[in-house]
Amino acid sequence: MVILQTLVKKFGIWVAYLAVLLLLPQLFDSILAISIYNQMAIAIVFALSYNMLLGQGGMLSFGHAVYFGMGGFLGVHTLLMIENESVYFSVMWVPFIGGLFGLLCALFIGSFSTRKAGTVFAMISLGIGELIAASSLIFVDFFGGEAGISGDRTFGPTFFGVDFAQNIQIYYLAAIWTFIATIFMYLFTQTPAGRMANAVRDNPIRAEFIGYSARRVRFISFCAAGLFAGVAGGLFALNYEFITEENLNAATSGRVLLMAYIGGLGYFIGPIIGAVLLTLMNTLLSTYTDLWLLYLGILFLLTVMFLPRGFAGFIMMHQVAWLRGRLTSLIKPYLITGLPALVFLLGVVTLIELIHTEDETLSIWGLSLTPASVPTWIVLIAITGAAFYGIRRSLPQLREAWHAANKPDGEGN
Amino acid sequence: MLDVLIFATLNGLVTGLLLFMLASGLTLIFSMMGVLNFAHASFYMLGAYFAYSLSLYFGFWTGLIFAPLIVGVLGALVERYGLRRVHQAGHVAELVFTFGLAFLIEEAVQFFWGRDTKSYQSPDVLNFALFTLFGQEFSAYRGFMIAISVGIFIGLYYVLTRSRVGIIIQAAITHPNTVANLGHNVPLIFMGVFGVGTALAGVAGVIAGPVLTTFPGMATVLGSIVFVIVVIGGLGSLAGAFIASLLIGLLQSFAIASDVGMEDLLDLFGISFPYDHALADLWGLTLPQVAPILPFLLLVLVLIFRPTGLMGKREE
Amino acid sequence: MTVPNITRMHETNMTSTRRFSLHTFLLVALFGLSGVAAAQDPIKIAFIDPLSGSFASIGNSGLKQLQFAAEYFYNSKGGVLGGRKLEIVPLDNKQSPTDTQIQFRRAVSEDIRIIFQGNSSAVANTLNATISRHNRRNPGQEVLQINYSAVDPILTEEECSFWHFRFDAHAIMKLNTLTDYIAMNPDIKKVYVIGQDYSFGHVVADNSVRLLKEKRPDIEIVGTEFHPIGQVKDFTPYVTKIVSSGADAVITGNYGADMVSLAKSIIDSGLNVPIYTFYAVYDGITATLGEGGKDRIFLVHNETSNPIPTEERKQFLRAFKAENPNFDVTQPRIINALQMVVAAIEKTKSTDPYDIALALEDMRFTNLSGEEMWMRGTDHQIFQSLHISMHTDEGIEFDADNSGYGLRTIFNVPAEETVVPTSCKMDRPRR
Amino acid sequence: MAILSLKDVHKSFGITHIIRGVSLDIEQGEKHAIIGPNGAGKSTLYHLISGLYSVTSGTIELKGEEIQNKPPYEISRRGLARSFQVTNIFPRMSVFENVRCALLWSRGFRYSFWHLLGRQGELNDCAMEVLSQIGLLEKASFPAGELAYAQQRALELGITIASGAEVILLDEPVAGMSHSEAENAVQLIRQITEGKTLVMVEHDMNIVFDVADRISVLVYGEVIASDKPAAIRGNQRVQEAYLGEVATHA
Repeated sequence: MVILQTLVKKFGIWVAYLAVLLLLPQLFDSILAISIYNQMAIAIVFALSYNMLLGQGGMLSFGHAVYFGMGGFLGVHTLLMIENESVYFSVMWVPFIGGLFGLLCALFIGSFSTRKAGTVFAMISLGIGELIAASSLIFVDFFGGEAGISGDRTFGPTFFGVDFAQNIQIYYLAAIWTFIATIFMYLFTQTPAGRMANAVRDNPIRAEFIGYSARRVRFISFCAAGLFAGVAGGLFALNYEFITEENLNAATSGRVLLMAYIGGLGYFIGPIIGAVLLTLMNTLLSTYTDLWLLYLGILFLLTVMFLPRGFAGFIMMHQVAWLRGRLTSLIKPYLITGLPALVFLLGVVTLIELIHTEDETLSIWGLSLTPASVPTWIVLIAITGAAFYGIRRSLPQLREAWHAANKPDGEGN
Repeated sequence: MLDVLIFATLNGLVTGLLLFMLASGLTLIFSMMGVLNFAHASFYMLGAYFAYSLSLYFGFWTGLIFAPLIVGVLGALVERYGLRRVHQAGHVAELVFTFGLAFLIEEAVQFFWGRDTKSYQSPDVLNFALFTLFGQEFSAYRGFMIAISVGIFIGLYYVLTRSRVGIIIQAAITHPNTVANLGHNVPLIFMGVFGVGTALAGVAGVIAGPVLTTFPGMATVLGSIVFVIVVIGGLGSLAGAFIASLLIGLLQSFAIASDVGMEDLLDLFGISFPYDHALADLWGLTLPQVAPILPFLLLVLVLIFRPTGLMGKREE
Repeated sequence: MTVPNITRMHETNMTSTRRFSLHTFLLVALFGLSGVAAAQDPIKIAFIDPLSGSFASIGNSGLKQLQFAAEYFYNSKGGVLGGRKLEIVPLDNKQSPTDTQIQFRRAVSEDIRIIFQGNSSAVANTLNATISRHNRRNPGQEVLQINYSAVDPILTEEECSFWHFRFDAHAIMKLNTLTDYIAMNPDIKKVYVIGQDYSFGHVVADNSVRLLKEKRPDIEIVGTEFHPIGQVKDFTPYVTKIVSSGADAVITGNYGADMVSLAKSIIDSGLNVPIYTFYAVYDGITATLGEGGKDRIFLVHNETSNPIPTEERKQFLRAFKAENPNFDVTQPRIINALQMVVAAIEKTKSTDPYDIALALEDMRFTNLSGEEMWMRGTDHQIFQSLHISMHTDEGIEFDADNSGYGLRTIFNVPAEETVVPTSCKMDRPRR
Repeated sequence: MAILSLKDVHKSFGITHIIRGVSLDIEQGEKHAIIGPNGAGKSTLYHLISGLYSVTSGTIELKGEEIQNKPPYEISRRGLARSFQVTNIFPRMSVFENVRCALLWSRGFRYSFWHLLGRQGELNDCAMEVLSQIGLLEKASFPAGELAYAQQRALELGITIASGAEVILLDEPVAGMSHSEAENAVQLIRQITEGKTLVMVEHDMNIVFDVADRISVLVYGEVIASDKPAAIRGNQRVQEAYLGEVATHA
């Protein structure tokens, strides 16, 4: 019995994770749903690998897409090699190949870029990123110019009759790879190298006085991050069967930064949240409105300003209150502030869309508005303003309740 | 050949000085607050767009004066309500914040002004050839650009060396920590410097808009280059920024002007490669082809071999 | 339960297609059901092009034209196949190959079988490859690619596919016309070629050099230059080279900001030579070039612009302008493509891509300008007369960007003379 | 022989000469205190010994091997640990992790990414032991950054001694503590440096004379005296150079 409990404690979360990954297609199985799952799987691995740099190791990189892209390019080249039978193994190993290549690049670039963290590292990563992206357009043989290179994943030996022609098959493969990658990235945080990465992030000087070279520690996390970014790239190659310059340029590097940051740096689950969130925004929100990038930008800035630890951090914030059994006391104040906040949000979005639309009627939240009519504007602005006032009024109470909930009982600081 | 040399120099000068107008603001901001402002080029873009809108109604010159002011105020507001908030979270958070800001501003510009290129024209007063050399005109407007940039540089130099605020800023550049103990209203100075820095970027945008075309991508084209300059010049060193700006400007225009390529280089060593070679692309490279990415190569090399930059004192 | 829902939403008008496609998406995602085709269901056409991000202006104006044409020719006149409306489903690909494939999968799960796409040959190539794979792996679910402006010759040469139809003349055809026109001008002795450093840029450079050698051996190519896409801040250094090369004509395949900046720098430097190009018009470019570019920028394109040959096309243009004051009909080929596809549907009384494809092959169709177009069966390349037009403000009835400036056609090449051989070996699906 | 010995060590920043030829021998197991007025160069001396600064000239030997100008991590691996004047811990990690990281190298884990720390029972027990020594057992899972000042100082000590180094440099271990806190701190220091070589910089003379069995006086970068506490008390030069002023303080 006790053993069972400990087992559940130890592995329950992982079993649940695997179950979710494998059961998603049972939930929604449309072609679109599957393609979204595939994106999520790739994004999760990529974002987690980025978190190894910034979250665990304190290295802000503006060029992480390089290792993702490199892994992807070699992945597609592997597909081509399998196709013209210069190598013979199942395509299910492509992510592994991609990972190795990502690691290789990281070994080379990390050897000089990890000397310092902070601004210097960030700038080097930026420069390297630009260089690789630029040369990818110049060296057509390997990168295929702006059209990129494309292959076909249905060649090579089948895996128990599975030829990976259908995206659903790829998804199950991706799910397994994602699961494995996640486990290994988690285990890495539990090793001396992983822990010292945190130590170096917190206080490089002190780390040197307990026997560790900060540079070596950074180098190791950097390589690990490159490896898993490469795995993600390999998954990309399998899913899309092509890859282009855009997958290793600054935009992709920026996107993964957004994912990791919005999700929550430093918390292992954070990047997973971020990856899922941004994938959904990219596929769903862009259907709602062509302003989705604007909203993404706003969301990101707000996160940086008000939730420096991201969504995961926001959840973890409540740990203390929960441990002290006072979480329930927060529900009411949250509602009091939350409702006007929601109204305010909807109001602002409506206004933005109203300004933006070119049609004579704007259909939003099931109601249709006419940009031409002045009353519409007045009402909207009034509502939004009122909501804002409501927030301002109720915020102090929330703060109070928060302190009350987190105040340590008895002595302490 | 001579004509090419002369014009390459002139072009390099124009670009270099323009870049310096951005780099100087960026350096000031960094020196004071230790923030590398990723969104700096975005303020440059805002400058161009505001000037465009103003020029539609009040003409170019009004834009030249007011657009930078608007941008400066915006910058100050960003510092006051955005950066200051993120400050305690550390430099990485600040860098990420400005990164997000750049992202947001680009989207905002597309939201308010639309995505197509704007026909922002230089004033008719300056639509004549300053001088013609070897059949190529050097437009008065470019001369005007040089004049403005130099003017700004002198003004900046004067303020920094003569005025009281300038002295404080100087102190901040060399001893960032001491300023706080000087008993000046440091937050206010920060806000001011950020405002002025962004306003400088605004000026650059106003005068660059008509020649370099005003479109939503203009920030990204310039953005990382300015970064490169500040880092190469040495974080927090105005002189360094100045040298680096001219260096990059000239480097690029000369690289483009030149016609040498990998082959010529290899010929020097008497090496030659078949064109069906796997690396044929590499042997085929020409300097003009790679000119725009040379700065990044320079950046990486400098950071590896001299992380403090050409004239920088401190690394972080 | 959800079925009445669907039918109700089918009545929604064009303006809310975004919302519509979202609802369908939710249905599809949540219940994995794709609308079961009933007699009165609309015929859905996906428009996959950049609708957000920096290339969005071109995508959006293309969308406006397609939507308007669908309304103007069919929906307002009771639809096709006896009452089925055309419905344009806009899918934003941000001009990224990756997002293109994502949107392609969405189109498939919304059971859309016809895809319009035009911007960027890179996107067109990946979409072409994706569709070929998809159609091979999912017989019965085939999808048709209607390429209305990606001009990379490869799409109708080595990479040609039974499921891909191009309604624009490809780069080499256009260059043929362009060089014909240059060759006619005895004053041109030295030509300078500059382009973006990617496949289209290189195609333009290589072929213009080759063709000029054939047509005017006396013309000297005084320089061929490549620069990275969207990386160049200031083109003046390049112009300096052009000047010192003594060129008296410039050929470039640049588009977007690179085109504007290049033209501006040339104008500023007082270098008074003609610029022969492809994409120096509309979406703010015409307005930006304005007076400076007058009578010196020459474009090659299909469909004559001012003077407009037929009254019906004038009516169409006026009607479009009336409804979209801020847009122009920048790509008549979109309308041609739509009309020919519908013609094929009506002819075969079927919306099955395979039937449509067969009907399109070797179809001859008279367009709004009253000229006959021919879709060659062997490589699915359209052939129609090509034209050279000049950027000017004289004799402009239909201007661009409401700037008073526009294109005046000054040179025509009849369709039969534009025909070029193809190396396409198409493998045709058997049914 | 001396476990730690400095021979004519000089350090100057530009033109300013901070350490002007310090020679010092510290025997195995001795409790050595370095005192001196502010700006005498005590901290600089520590930075030189522990490898944060490089010496301008002279040699520093640890257990007979020269260690001057070696990076801090090499010196630390050779068995010399130090604490800092300003608290210097890993704020975002738990108290337990702080100590465990300090243990890693000496336990031979090096840069391993194949050991799972959760499985290293003996390592974790050891970390817990250290925690109980410094009295932070019940705070084990607390983020180090949120401890009270005195507790952070204690953790600082814990990190310093965890590696089991024979030579321990403490830089003003009780600075900024209340009297009672200082009392406990001293007790703690006594007990955890049992049988080890301790070098200590401290301003509180009571503590110095209480703990140290040998004292060196550093004035303007030079050691003007190095002797038993009693002798130091009697020393004339020290009197005028230093203790006089301190006496007024005390």
